[in-house]
Amino acid sequence: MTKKISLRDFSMVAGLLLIWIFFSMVEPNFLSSRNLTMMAIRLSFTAILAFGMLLVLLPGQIDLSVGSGAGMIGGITCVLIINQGWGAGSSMLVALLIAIGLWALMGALIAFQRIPAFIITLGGMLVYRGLFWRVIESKTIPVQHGDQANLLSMLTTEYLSKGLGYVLAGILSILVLLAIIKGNRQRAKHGFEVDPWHISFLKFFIATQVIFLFAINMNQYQGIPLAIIILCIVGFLIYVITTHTPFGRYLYAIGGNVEAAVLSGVPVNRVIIGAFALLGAIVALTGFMAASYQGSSSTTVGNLMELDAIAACVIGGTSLVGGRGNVLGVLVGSLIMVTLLNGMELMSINEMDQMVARGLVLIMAVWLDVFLSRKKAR
Amino acid sequence: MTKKISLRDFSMVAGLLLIWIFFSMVEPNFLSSRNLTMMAIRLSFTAILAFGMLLVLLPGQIDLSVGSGAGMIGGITCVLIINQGWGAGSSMLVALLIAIGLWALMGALIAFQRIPAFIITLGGMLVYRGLFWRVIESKTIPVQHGDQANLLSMLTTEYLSKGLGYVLAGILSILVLLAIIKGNRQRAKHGFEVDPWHISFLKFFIATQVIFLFAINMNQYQGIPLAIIILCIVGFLIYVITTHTPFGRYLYAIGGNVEAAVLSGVPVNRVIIGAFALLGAIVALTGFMAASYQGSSSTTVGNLMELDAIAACVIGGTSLVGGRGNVLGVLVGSLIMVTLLNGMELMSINEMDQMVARGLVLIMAVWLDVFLSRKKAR
Amino acid sequence: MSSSHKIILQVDRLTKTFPGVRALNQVSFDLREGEVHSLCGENGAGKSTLIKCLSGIWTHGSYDGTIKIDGKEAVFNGVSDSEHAGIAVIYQELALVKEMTIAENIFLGNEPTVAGIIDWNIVFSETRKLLDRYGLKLDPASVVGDLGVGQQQLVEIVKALSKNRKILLLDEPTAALTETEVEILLNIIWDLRKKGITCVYISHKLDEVFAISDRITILRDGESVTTLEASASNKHEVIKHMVGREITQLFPRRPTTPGKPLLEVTNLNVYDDQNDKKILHDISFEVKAGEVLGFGGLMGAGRTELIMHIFGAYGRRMNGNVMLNGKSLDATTPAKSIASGLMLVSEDRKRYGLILDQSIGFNQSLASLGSFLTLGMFIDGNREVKKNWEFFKSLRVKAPGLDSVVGGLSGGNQQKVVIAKALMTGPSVIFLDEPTRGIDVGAKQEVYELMNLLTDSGKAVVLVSSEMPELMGMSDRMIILSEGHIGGEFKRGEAEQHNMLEAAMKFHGKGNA
Amino acid sequence: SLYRGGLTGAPSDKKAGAKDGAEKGKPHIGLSMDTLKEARWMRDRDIFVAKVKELGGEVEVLSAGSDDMTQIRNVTSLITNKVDVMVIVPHDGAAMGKGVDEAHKAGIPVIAYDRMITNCDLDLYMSFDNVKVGEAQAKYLVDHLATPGKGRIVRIYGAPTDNNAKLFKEGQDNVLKPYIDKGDIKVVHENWATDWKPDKAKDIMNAAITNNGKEIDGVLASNDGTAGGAIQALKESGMAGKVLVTGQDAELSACQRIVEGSQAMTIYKPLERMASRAAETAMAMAQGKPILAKSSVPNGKKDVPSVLIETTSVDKNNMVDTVIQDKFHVFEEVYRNIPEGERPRKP
Ligand SMILES: Nc1ncnc2c1ncn2[C@@H]1O[C@H](COP(=O)(O)OP(=O)(O)OP(=O)(O)O)[C@@H](O)[C@H]1O
Ligand SMILES: Nc1ncnc2c1ncn2[C@@H]1O[C@H](COP(=O)(O)OP(=O)(O)OP(=O)(O)O)[C@@H](O)[C@H]1O
Ligand SMILES: [Mg+2]
Ligand SMILES: [Mg+2]
Repeated sequence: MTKKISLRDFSMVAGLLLIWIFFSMVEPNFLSSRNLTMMAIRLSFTAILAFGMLLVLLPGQIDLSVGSGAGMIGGITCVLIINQGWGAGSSMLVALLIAIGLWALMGALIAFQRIPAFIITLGGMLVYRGLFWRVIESKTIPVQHGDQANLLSMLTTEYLSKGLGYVLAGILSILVLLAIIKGNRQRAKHGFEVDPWHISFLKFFIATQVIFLFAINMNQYQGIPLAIIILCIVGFLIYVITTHTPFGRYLYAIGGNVEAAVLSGVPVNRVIIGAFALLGAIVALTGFMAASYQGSSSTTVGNLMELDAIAACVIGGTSLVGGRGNVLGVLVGSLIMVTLLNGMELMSINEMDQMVARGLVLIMAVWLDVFLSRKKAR
Repeated sequence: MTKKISLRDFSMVAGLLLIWIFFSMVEPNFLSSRNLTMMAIRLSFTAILAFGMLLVLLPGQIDLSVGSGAGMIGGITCVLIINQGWGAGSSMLVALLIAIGLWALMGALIAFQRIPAFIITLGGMLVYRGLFWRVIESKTIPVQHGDQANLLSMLTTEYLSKGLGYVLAGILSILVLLAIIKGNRQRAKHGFEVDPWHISFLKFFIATQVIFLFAINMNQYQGIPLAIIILCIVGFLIYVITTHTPFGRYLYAIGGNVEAAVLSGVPVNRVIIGAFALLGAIVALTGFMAASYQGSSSTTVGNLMELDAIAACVIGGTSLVGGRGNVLGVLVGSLIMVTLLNGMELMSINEMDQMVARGLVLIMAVWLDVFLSRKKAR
Repeated sequence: MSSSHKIILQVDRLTKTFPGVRALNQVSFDLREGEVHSLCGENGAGKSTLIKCLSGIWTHGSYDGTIKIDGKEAVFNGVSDSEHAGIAVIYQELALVKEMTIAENIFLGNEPTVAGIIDWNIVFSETRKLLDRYGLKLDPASVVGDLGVGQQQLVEIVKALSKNRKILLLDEPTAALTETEVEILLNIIWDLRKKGITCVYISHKLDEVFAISDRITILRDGESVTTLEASASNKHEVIKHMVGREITQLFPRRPTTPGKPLLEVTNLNVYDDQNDKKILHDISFEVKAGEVLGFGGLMGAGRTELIMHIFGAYGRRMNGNVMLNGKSLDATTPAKSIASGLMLVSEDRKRYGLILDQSIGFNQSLASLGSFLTLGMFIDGNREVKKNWEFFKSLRVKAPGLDSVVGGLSGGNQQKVVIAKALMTGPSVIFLDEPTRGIDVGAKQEVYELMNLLTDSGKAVVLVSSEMPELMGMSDRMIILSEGHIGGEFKRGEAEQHNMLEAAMKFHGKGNA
Repeated sequence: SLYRGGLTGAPSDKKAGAKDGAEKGKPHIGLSMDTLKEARWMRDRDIFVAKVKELGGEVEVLSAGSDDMTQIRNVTSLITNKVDVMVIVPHDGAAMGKGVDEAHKAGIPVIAYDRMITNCDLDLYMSFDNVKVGEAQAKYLVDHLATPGKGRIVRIYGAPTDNNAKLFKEGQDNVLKPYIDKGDIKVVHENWATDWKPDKAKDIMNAAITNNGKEIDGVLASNDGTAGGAIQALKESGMAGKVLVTGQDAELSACQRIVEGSQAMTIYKPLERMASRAAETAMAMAQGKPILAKSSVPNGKKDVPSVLIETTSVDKNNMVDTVIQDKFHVFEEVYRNIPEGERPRKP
């Protein structure tokens, strides 16, 4: 009844630590709070998109269009703000609705018409890229007028004030405490074993430790980045959705055995459309953040992002045939990817070698995964 | 024993005809023998690569690395010829062996280590591209020294003399005749029904008709391109392999149900490695032809070729989960893709709209496929 | 007996056609409240199709005729509609998600939520209660894929029962169960019946049918032939209606005098690396030409593992020796075994036997393509088709032709295709693992007759079966496995069922160290 | 040198076979472009097409999506459609020689636009000099450092797969080398921006700042896109405006940054002038009129008659006199984020 940490999860984290140790040795600035902040911001939209990808990988689907889709959505937003003079909020809302609509449509084609997701989204990739370039007329459209920061541009450039950072860390710690106490009470009520108090305390202690260490470190530079808060919120939501709602369980059930899911009364079509619609919202968010990160929308935004997202999921233990994967794994996978890119950048490694390194790491990670999962019982 | 033409096959061909009629109406030069020759050359390496992709799609695998792989192999060949001063033949042989070795290696990782092909080949795509750019040092390396045509440069630029073209067409017709007669004899020997003679004659007549029409048309420009001869040979080989050898049967069996295949004595691992090794050879051939077509190897060779190959297979009715697909379908799929690109270019449709159109055609074609296969019994 | 004669479900002239097949033709039957009503019929008679119409898998409008529940016409547009109408189904194919826990599976599609959030505590505690209630000693948090087939089947039944429905449809629930598990199931059904729940029960095992049913409806070729009161009928009558002819002898074994030993196994010890345990301990036996050797035992005794290992498809050999036709056979792959004259028909034909999307011809010749080669590498299509036809006809496969897709055949006919594939490799020893599972009386007869033909022609058959009568009826000699050990060996006619059960229990609890 | 139409074939004969719908004698020009993925090229296209129309010809445009093989195919299509003159903006000048050969086989003269096509019998070359562009960028940077000729700089090159990026670098190297050798200028960080991606440029800049803190005096970015990415990183570290950043192309957003102060300069290429000049030349060739080319540039096979057009370094001080004067951008757009009172006088 207790979830054990598997050898596999452990080895991924170990791999991540090794990478960190390596880079901090060859690049003294790697562990500087500035670089950690930069990595945190980079991580935020990589991981968010990977979370979205998880939602469709779980039921055995895939989406190759997220990269060009994110580019297009960012482009639409920038065009509305700069060329049409709309407010940032309303522009983002409209773009968000467009994204949800498009992805729900793709989901519907996949669910009702049974067109393989690979094809729909490959087509989508081409279509969105074409539309994207038309929308921005191949220009570079900034996210804001001059220096007037707006909601869009703030997504990746804003930091919480140091005080607020600590307050937030405090609140989070208290929430953890409450959750542990409530969880134990509930379990006791239903007659399940309850953790002894020192285990509960240990859990609380470690969680608080991590939270405050992070806050302190970020505050040494400019504070906790807003982007990380967004990442935490999205991550938490996706975690709750995948593990604590029927919708989430259905994602796993469909990926594990569609027929069984149908026979159990799972509304397979609606779930798949829902997963794609949610992914659409996440694509929009990623598009906003990517534009904000670059400070503008230009034709290359979103290039190859789909591959990064899929790679992050797979490195994090998500199965491409569905039914296996979780938020934490994907987070670790994204972190490995981002660390690798950041570290190589600090070392000024050239593009070709970066590509080779990324390819090899992807293969090695999955090889390790396969090797370790084979060891344990199937 | 007679294979009926399915509604699906028919509708694909009908779709192709519609596209042809459309383009020949809006673009009078579309049916000029010059343009048909150009399309034939272009078709040759698109279809050859798609045939290779078919070999791995049938047993339920995929290969995302063929594009950058073809680029790399072409690059290696050009570097050997130009920078190392090797002969074209020996350079191509070495590059071919490298390709077969690399693809067999990927096949081995997929078969023995059970790493999903999607991941191995995604990694391969990055690794090969990185290596490619290193090999050619991001420069443009021509396929030949000055004007001295060599084996490599001739692949797509050479034409058969008109006389030779007709002789070949004649030989082919005789072969068709012999095949029909021999087939009927064999069938009669085993006591099966034999086609009445007027059906046999009709078959022969139509085949000859097509062969000579093609030869006459090509001869109006510069003759039958060598590239088309290569396509015919490769296509014929792949056709025989997939339909008339145990190896080919095993590809279908593995794609349909691996476990049943294993218990039926199918050497699954060896078959998968074999399929990848064959694909490797085809990738090399494609790499040669692409370099020859462009006249040089430069960093962009092979870009997105994997997607074109997969799209051609899928439009031609190949299933992405394996077990379904055939050479003729893939040929039609490639022809649709090539026609579309060529026609849109003649109409000077811009880059963005071309992308949108390609995406939509891909989706529509598969939609139609799915729709028609659903109509017939499942 | 609680059967009031109130009719709660009525099927009126139901007709369902698939392209080329009329699976149901004007079928009518009714269900009385609180009865156990069995459906019998040969493979392909339409039983599963009928269940699928009742459960909403085939939606309203995809068939003709009417279904009435409590007198009102039922319009099912999906599984959830039939669930709302009070129908729960246990399907022939397992409907469980293997990666999920028992608790998650039981509540799949039915999760208790508070404000949209699943209350896992309720899920797990309710599951524990359910498992306790039906006497299953399983942990709600164990992953379903780790359970044996029988346990999975029971989980599935508990899942259906968890929904508190008034009509329960069971499609061959016991096909994969051991005798003790069957016992548990029949008791559960008996209990439900007392509580007024109505059951529709499908099984090819007529003993069970008579043990449990109030009434029996017989389907043949998609038509409802008749409905009998169980108490006023007997097996022979049911069989006669099912096949349309008398079957005189259930197990027509024609023993022959055994010849020289074809397969000799000595001291086999096998280890399963994936599950990290030793599966087979010191197994030795031999099979002679013209002999049928039966393997019996409880589910999980290691029979399938034994033959799969010899065939080269399972486990790692620690020591031991296998001789085939006097030559040492150290098969590491099925391909090698087949080449040396050994063949296996597996117990799960859909999973291990057939390429469902391909044609009959494709499947039949798949294992023997090497014998149709010309020029050493090309398949001679004419020879292949000719040979395929021979076997297609001699096994009397019911299908339009060799080009028919195997996935559309009924279970019995699929089984024949698998057997045809095995025979086409020309084996001298053939392993049949549960060859009659899920196939009807008529088809069973044909399989038995085939075994006779094989032994007549000097081949050896190894038969693995969980059905005691079949094992005793068809084997010349029987070996009972118990937890991976040989628990006992019996000659034909020497053994009583209880001796064999004793042998099967011999190593219980001390086996897998 | 003098170029005479009909030198390599007989374009005037070909008119008879010109595309259907074209009146007899109406010159038919083919324009094969590298890509339309950048606004700059859309602009080139628009000016060119408008000018040819004005002169009574018609144009067929194809763009290759930055892919050499696609561009070869495009050239082939244009030949099929029987254009009289072909203008090519090669994605890769070394790879397009084959396209020129093919065109010549069909008797169509070829003008290389913006980038040289090497190792072939090219008819005319029209360009801004890319090496000169690199030189101008580096020279501006060196001259405007706090202590001119001395400082710590970051170099962001373009796409390593783009031949032009190498030419820009070559020009920059020509200027920087003596300073670097003397040790006056130190390159503290350098890398190539994949596919000219601004966000990649930002990552490079971020790494540079991480490793060197605020001790960076200048950023030699090869175009306005990468400059934008670098400035985004500088802005977030509070360094924008304090560090010199170069650029190229005079994109609208870059011009805005220049007048706002976060970017120092850009290279302005008078597209209007070059594109309409190219259109006029192509029309003249199609009609078999003689062409006068003042200079010539070797392409590995011959000295190609060339028309080279001057580029200008643009910064805050000459924005109005160049970019706005030429109507390349509109005054209001460029100064959009500058309060009315602080804007210079509108011309
Ligand atoms: N989805 C389907 N598509 C086409 N034909 C089908 C389909 N399902 C069933 N059939 C056909 O309908 C007939 C009845 O099949 P059904 O599965 O109902 O038989 P059954 O009585 O359950 O047999 P068994 O005892 O083997 O399970 C068979 O001929 C079968 O081939
Ligand atoms: N998928 C699962 N498999 C096994 N046990 C589970 C699963 N989901 C929840 N449980 C167990 O059910 C009980 C209640 O779950 P609940 O999610 O409320 O507790 P929790 O401690 O908050 O778990 P979580 O780690 O998901 O936050 C816990 O004992 C939990 O371990
Ligand atoms: Mg059935
Ligand atoms: Mg068994």
